[in-house]
Amino acid sequence: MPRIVVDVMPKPEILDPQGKAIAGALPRLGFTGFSGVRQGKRFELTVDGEVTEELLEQARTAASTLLSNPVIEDVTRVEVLADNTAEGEQ
Amino acid sequence: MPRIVVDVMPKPEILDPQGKAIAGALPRLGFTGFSGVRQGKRFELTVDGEVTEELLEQARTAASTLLSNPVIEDVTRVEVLADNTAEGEQ
Amino acid sequence: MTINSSSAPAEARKFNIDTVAHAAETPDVELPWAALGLKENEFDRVVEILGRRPTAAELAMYSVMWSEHCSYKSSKVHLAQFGDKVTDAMKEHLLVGIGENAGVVDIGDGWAVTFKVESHNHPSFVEPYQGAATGVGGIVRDIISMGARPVAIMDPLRFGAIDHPDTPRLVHGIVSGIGGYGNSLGLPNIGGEVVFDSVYQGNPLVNALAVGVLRHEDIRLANASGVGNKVVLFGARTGGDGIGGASVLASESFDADKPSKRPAVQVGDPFAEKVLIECCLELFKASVVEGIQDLGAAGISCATSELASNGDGGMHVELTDVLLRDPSLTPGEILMSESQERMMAVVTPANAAAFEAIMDKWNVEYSWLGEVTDTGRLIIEWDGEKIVDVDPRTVAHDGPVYHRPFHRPEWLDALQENTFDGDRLTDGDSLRAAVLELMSSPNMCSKDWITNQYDRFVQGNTALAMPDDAGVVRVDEETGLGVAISTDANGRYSYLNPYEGARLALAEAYRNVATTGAKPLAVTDCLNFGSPEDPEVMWQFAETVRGLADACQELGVPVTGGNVSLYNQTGGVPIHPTPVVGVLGVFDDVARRTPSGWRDDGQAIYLLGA
Amino acid sequence: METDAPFGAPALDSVRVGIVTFPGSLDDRDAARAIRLAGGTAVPLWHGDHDLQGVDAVVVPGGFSYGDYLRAGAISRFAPLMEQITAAASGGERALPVLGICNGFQVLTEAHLLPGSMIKNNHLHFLCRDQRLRVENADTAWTASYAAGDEIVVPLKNQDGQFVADERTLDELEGEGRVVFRYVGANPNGSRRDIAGISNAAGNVVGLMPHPEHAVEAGFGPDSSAAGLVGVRGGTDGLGIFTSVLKKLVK
Ligand SMILES: Nc1ncnc2c1ncn2[C@@H]1O[C@H](COP(=O)(O)OP(=O)(O)O)[C@@H](O)[C@H]1O
Repeated sequence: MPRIVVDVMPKPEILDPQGKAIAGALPRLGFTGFSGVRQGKRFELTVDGEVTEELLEQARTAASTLLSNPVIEDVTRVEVLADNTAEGEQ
Repeated sequence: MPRIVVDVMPKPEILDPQGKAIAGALPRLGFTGFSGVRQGKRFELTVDGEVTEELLEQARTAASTLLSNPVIEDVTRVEVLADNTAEGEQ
Repeated sequence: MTINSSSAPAEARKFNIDTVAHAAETPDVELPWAALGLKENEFDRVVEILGRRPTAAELAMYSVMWSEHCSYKSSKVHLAQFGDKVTDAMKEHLLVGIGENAGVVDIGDGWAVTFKVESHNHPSFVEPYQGAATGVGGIVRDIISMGARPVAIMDPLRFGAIDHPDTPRLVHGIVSGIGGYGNSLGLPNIGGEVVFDSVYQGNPLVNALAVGVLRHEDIRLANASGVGNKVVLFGARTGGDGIGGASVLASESFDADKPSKRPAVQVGDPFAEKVLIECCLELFKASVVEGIQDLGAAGISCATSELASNGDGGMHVELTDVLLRDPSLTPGEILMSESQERMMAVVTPANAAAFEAIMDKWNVEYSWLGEVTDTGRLIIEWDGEKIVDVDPRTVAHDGPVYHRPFHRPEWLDALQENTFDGDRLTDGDSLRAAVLELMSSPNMCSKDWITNQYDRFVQGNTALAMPDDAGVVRVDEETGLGVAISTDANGRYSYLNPYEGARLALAEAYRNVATTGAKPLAVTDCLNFGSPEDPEVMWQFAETVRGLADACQELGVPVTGGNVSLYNQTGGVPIHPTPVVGVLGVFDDVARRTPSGWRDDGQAIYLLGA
Repeated sequence: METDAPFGAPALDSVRVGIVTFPGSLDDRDAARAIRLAGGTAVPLWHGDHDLQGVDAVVVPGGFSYGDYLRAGAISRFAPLMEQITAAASGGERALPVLGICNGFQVLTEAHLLPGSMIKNNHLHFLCRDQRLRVENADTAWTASYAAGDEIVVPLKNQDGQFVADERTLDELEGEGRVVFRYVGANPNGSRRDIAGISNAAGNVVGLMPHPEHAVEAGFGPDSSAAGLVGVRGGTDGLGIFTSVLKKLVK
């Protein structure tokens, strides 16, 4: 079944305590190549039939009203995942 | 600066209480076109210089050891975001 | 939301079903009984009981219900002492004794309390956060199913060495799991224990105690009586949770789509459980359930067979009506699933509409599965075809009972003789060093780095919690009537002498309750041990039970319920015998409780006792 | 703190304060108890109803209204009753006094009755402890029993308690005196400018993360009080929040 993916990230100017904790832990574990980490959320909405433009619009509205809080977060992406496999699956 | 994105999703066979709570709320808010929701995490790792294959490998290892809990989660994606804009930004 | 049938597409649910008739016709089919944990003699016994080979679904039921965890097959013969050594005087305050989901104690004024401690050790080692969280969830459902409102939890914990590389994963995961679930349920955490000892390295102990309060008339028991009454499953949907390795049962589905993987770990949903609590309390208040049972280990297998055998003895269930989260589950897997946050109830047809209205108010999903019969059989059908036809008692109560051999370990004498023979500390410097060493021990230092992650205020009735030796909660706001509870255990004492260790654990918990000013009334216990197949461990177990039962008799407090956790060992090395003993006492007014510790300057200090 | 009305004056218990219950509310009965101990009448309100039952004020209590897995308060803000509350709270002169405690505060920010938001504590843990606060503004509907600068000790218990807002909003809150409570001593969660509670411009809507309703009854409160020594769990510094609104409404 097709899915719509919604990505939500903390606003750049808002401190992200989880991202910060991870950024602190990485070098201790020997991962030294990264200068910063942000942790956001990824939602996958399953669609029962076909993804219409109207449904995509619903997803956009849900993303900006329910799935994110504009005071602290940005919706960075609302997009259809065409097939059944996770995108970029390893 | 280039970023590497890591997506982590709850394993399909594992209960996802977060997704379930959202799936329950959507129809009450008038979003009726979705049959299921899964909530996962999205990490953005900032890279100071160039993204080398070695760094990408570091990111993959970090993804499967620190950023995800392999007992209940899958890493669904580790990929370079080339430019400075969020992918698919609206 | 009214859902009476599964939303799964019909075609995905067609399995090549192993029916009762098919089993009778094909006696020689190979069954994976060993992979499901049954011993050969146990499997033979099942065949003997049924007079034919079991169906795949029956095999699933017997294998989970006859497991050590559900059947107490190694411990039963010893635990009988808790009943045998009880006098009538000790039973004076007992409204419900051992054998039900939890014991119920009369505390006066028409009020009763129910409490019980249980283990979730192994799941917490595999996945610390979720293991500990679902441990809290499970014990709380036991309390709800007695008809009570849960009012507090406690968490006796044992970890390996504090400086072992795996310990942080376990400590942080387990503590946040207990906090994450308990805090979200609105249950104050009023005490517990934290002990670090390398003997628990591969086998941390996560015991969870819950206490609930109810009026006498609200007591509910897990039985299905009243022929024609309806059986309903409500709460979360059933998924593959906790089946894990037991997915060998997938072999019963020959032509279905390849089943998805079966998770061995369960993920808790505290919000679903909080809603379940409120919705059950509303059901009790409206008197619309006749019997109720929580679903824990062994899920629907346990709930149906226990409800049926504790009641009029018969039940008829249509399994395709179970609401599923994963439509690829086979009937056997549905019967074994340990999905959390589910309950099963028995409701009269006249109350069905009232039941549905309460479910709808709380937005809880439910499905009517069948009804109580007088056939003496538990019949389970799949799409109208009979896949289980058993006497429910043989599943729930007549499991195997083992008199496992035991003997006193030979090394014990040497251990007991190995007493401290160092220098006596006489001068200031050596005393100072000794005190500092003691103070810096993780077992002696303050535990508030853990307890500060738990809500102790919620519900507004906590009269004592950390750092006091017992937790105290008020039950009746008008009169101040309330209870005190303490849990204690000392694995090192029990290792040296399991009989005395058990007595000391009880004495300590009893003292901790008594010193708050409460009158001790009842006992619950969680017996954490190594493998019962090791005669030395079995001896430790036998001695522990004997010691605890004797000490209960001497102090005049009955054991009302508890839990046994065996196989806590890695390789050949078992944990120290760790009998966690919880004592509950009553106050007529919690305002009179006495906190531990010295509070004000100028008070006199007395040392009492031996 | 006097809770008995003087002879001839209308009694405090004529003031009806609604306590909202969401499916995952936890401190709703505690908030109701606090209203009763302060002398008022608590009225249970169900999130799914459309009727405020004519209450004179509303408390949105603590808990995990919808599990809060997404964001605390994110789903509950859409409850039918919240629409009523939002409308009544914005009603100018005769606006409904509304207090949000902990999760209730989070709900009020999600509903845009109060600015800013709460994110995870900077140490990422749930933290439960006695917390000292300074009452910065004693002119709101919920703080009039105190004097500005008074200190109180009430329990704090949460995981997502770090108050954040952009600098402009923070400056605005400070400038307009809308910082109502501030943490005293070590900041327990990283909240911007040590802010523990704020109000809307009119002062009828107040939200705070710590729990005054758990410091209203001697024997069941925090172990300390800003006023000095107390008995075991004897702190009752939070009671003034509830008497404030009752006294204001009875006048
Ligand atoms: N895991 C825990 N959960 C809740 N409370 C705990 C836990 N561990 C310890 N406590 C509480 O912390 C306090 C101090 O514990 P502890 O140091 O073991 O005390 P003591 O040595 O006096 O028994 C007690 O109130 C105890 O109930």
